[in-house]
Amino acid sequence: MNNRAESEILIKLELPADYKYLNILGSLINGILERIEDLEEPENLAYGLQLAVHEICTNIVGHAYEEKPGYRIWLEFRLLNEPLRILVKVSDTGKEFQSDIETAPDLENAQVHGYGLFLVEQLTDSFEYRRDGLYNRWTIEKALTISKKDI
Amino acid sequence: MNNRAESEILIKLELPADYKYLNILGSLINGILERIEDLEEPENLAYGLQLAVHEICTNIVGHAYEEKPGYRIWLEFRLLNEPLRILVKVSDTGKEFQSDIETAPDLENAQVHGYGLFLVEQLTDSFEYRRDGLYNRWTIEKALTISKKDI
Amino acid sequence: MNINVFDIVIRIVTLELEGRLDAFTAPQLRSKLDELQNQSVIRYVLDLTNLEFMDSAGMAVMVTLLKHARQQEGDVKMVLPKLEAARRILRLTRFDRVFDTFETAEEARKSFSI
Amino acid sequence: MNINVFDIVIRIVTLELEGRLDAFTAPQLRSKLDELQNQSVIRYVLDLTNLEFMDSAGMAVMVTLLKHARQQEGDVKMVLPKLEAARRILRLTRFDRVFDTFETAEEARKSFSI
Ligand SMILES: Nc1ncnc2c1ncn2[C@@H]1O[C@H](COP(=O)(O)OP(=O)(O)O)[C@@H](O)[C@H]1O
Ligand SMILES: Nc1ncnc2c1ncn2[C@@H]1O[C@H](COP(=O)(O)OP(=O)(O)O)[C@@H](O)[C@H]1O
Repeated sequence: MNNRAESEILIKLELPADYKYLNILGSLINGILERIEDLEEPENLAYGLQLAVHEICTNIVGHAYEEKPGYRIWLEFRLLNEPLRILVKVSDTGKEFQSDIETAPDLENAQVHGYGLFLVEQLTDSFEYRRDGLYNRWTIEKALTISKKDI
Repeated sequence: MNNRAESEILIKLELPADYKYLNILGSLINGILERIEDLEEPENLAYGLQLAVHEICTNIVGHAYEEKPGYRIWLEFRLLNEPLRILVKVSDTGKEFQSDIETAPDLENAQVHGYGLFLVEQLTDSFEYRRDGLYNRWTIEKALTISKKDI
Repeated sequence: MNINVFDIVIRIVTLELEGRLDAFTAPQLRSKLDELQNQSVIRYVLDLTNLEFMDSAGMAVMVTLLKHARQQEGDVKMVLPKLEAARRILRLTRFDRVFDTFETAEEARKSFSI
Repeated sequence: MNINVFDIVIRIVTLELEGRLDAFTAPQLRSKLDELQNQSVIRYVLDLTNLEFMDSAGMAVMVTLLKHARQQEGDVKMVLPKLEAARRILRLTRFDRVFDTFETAEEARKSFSI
């Protein structure tokens, strides 16, 4: 099978900003990655990507929308070539993120908060936030490495 | 847990009209149904709903878009109350469906084609097609029965 | 002295299908079957034990094979999936009557008459 | 004659967590733990063997419990998940150093000193 995304593959998902339905992200990401053959460490990759997207979304529900009901989250998943990678954009219309907040947790002393953005950074190859009018835009990118064994 | 969808729960998905990525439907549907507690026969329900939506989408790829690349499918999943049920709308911009086509397969004599729409009908509680401007709209509904044991 | 030897070779090909058999993967199965039909194979066991999902495109490939095999006095025996939800679909479409069905590949193979 | 009896009861509570521990399910765990803390339990085994997914909200509940337990001379021992991908996250966040970790609940329980 040829793993080059034929052109650019784009999948969009829109869901309620509610912790209850964030499990759908994991299902969807697994579904997308399933169709890429010979992925290196597919389990770690799927789990890590799932967790990164999930952390961005729980922050949106909890911080940007302050757990108020009725709000939405928009996601775009893109498979891109050269090198093969997945790009995920997450948008919301909640409070603006203050990027000067100290986000690195003190790993030597376990703490209750602050692991979310740290995990996103650790689990992705690039990670960006930008305010765009009424929208917050979070973008992450992760390489999809194909194992060499079959080549 | 209370299974009443708090208000109306709406999840939207947009994906390439390509057989390759239709597995995502199954993942998404499993993800949605996972969060409904005490479903009666959850496996049969998830499988049947997955198959019904999948058949509508393979028909769109194969018949409405005639397997041409670059087209899109739009899906809306709604959890509704009284009675608890899931409603799925599938839209495309392909060829109009000629609803006078004989779709019931002759079950006594196995045949190669014609099982798709038959399965959709069998696996859902209601099933509708309508042309809407440039769009084809397919709508199915399926009751989500909660098992009585915990009540 | 005359010795006449009649050599009868009965070839039964078993295909174990795992994962998804759908509009995307059905062409892979179809081309595998084309290959076997070119080798004049007419006796098949389709082992669906570990099949997780099957759609009408997958069913179409199975029926096409069945018709072809029976035309040539062969047959296709089906080993039912473990997954009850998938069995239910085979009942709905009466595939469980159109095909001879079995619980194991061994039983399916033994059912071929010689 | 005087007989003095000192009765020492050590209670170790094991919680097996299965499925997802995330922002949606973490409150369920938190309220279970509140209940136990109200009963003055200070020794816990968190058995993550069959945990499928854990996010930072789940971790927050575990750290809160750890701090609370250690303040009262208790402790929380962790049984590592089977899933390697989940273990990797525990290493990334150094949770595998902050908590005493074990491969089985039995080992975790035995590690409590009396
Ligand atoms: N989407 C967001 N909108 C607004 N503020 C955010 C958002 N995400 C994170 N933050 C801020 O950054 C801080 C660190 O986030 P994070 O690392 O996820 O840890 P936690 O959510 O546990 O506090 C949060 O406490 C919050 O103040
Ligand atoms: N989305 C669609 N657009 C146009 N025609 C369709 C569509 N879906 C089904 N059809 C028509 O209805 C017929 C029956 O469909 P179906 O029961 O799925 O069987 P099959 O696809 O195997 O022929 C198709 O052969 C096709 O002519």
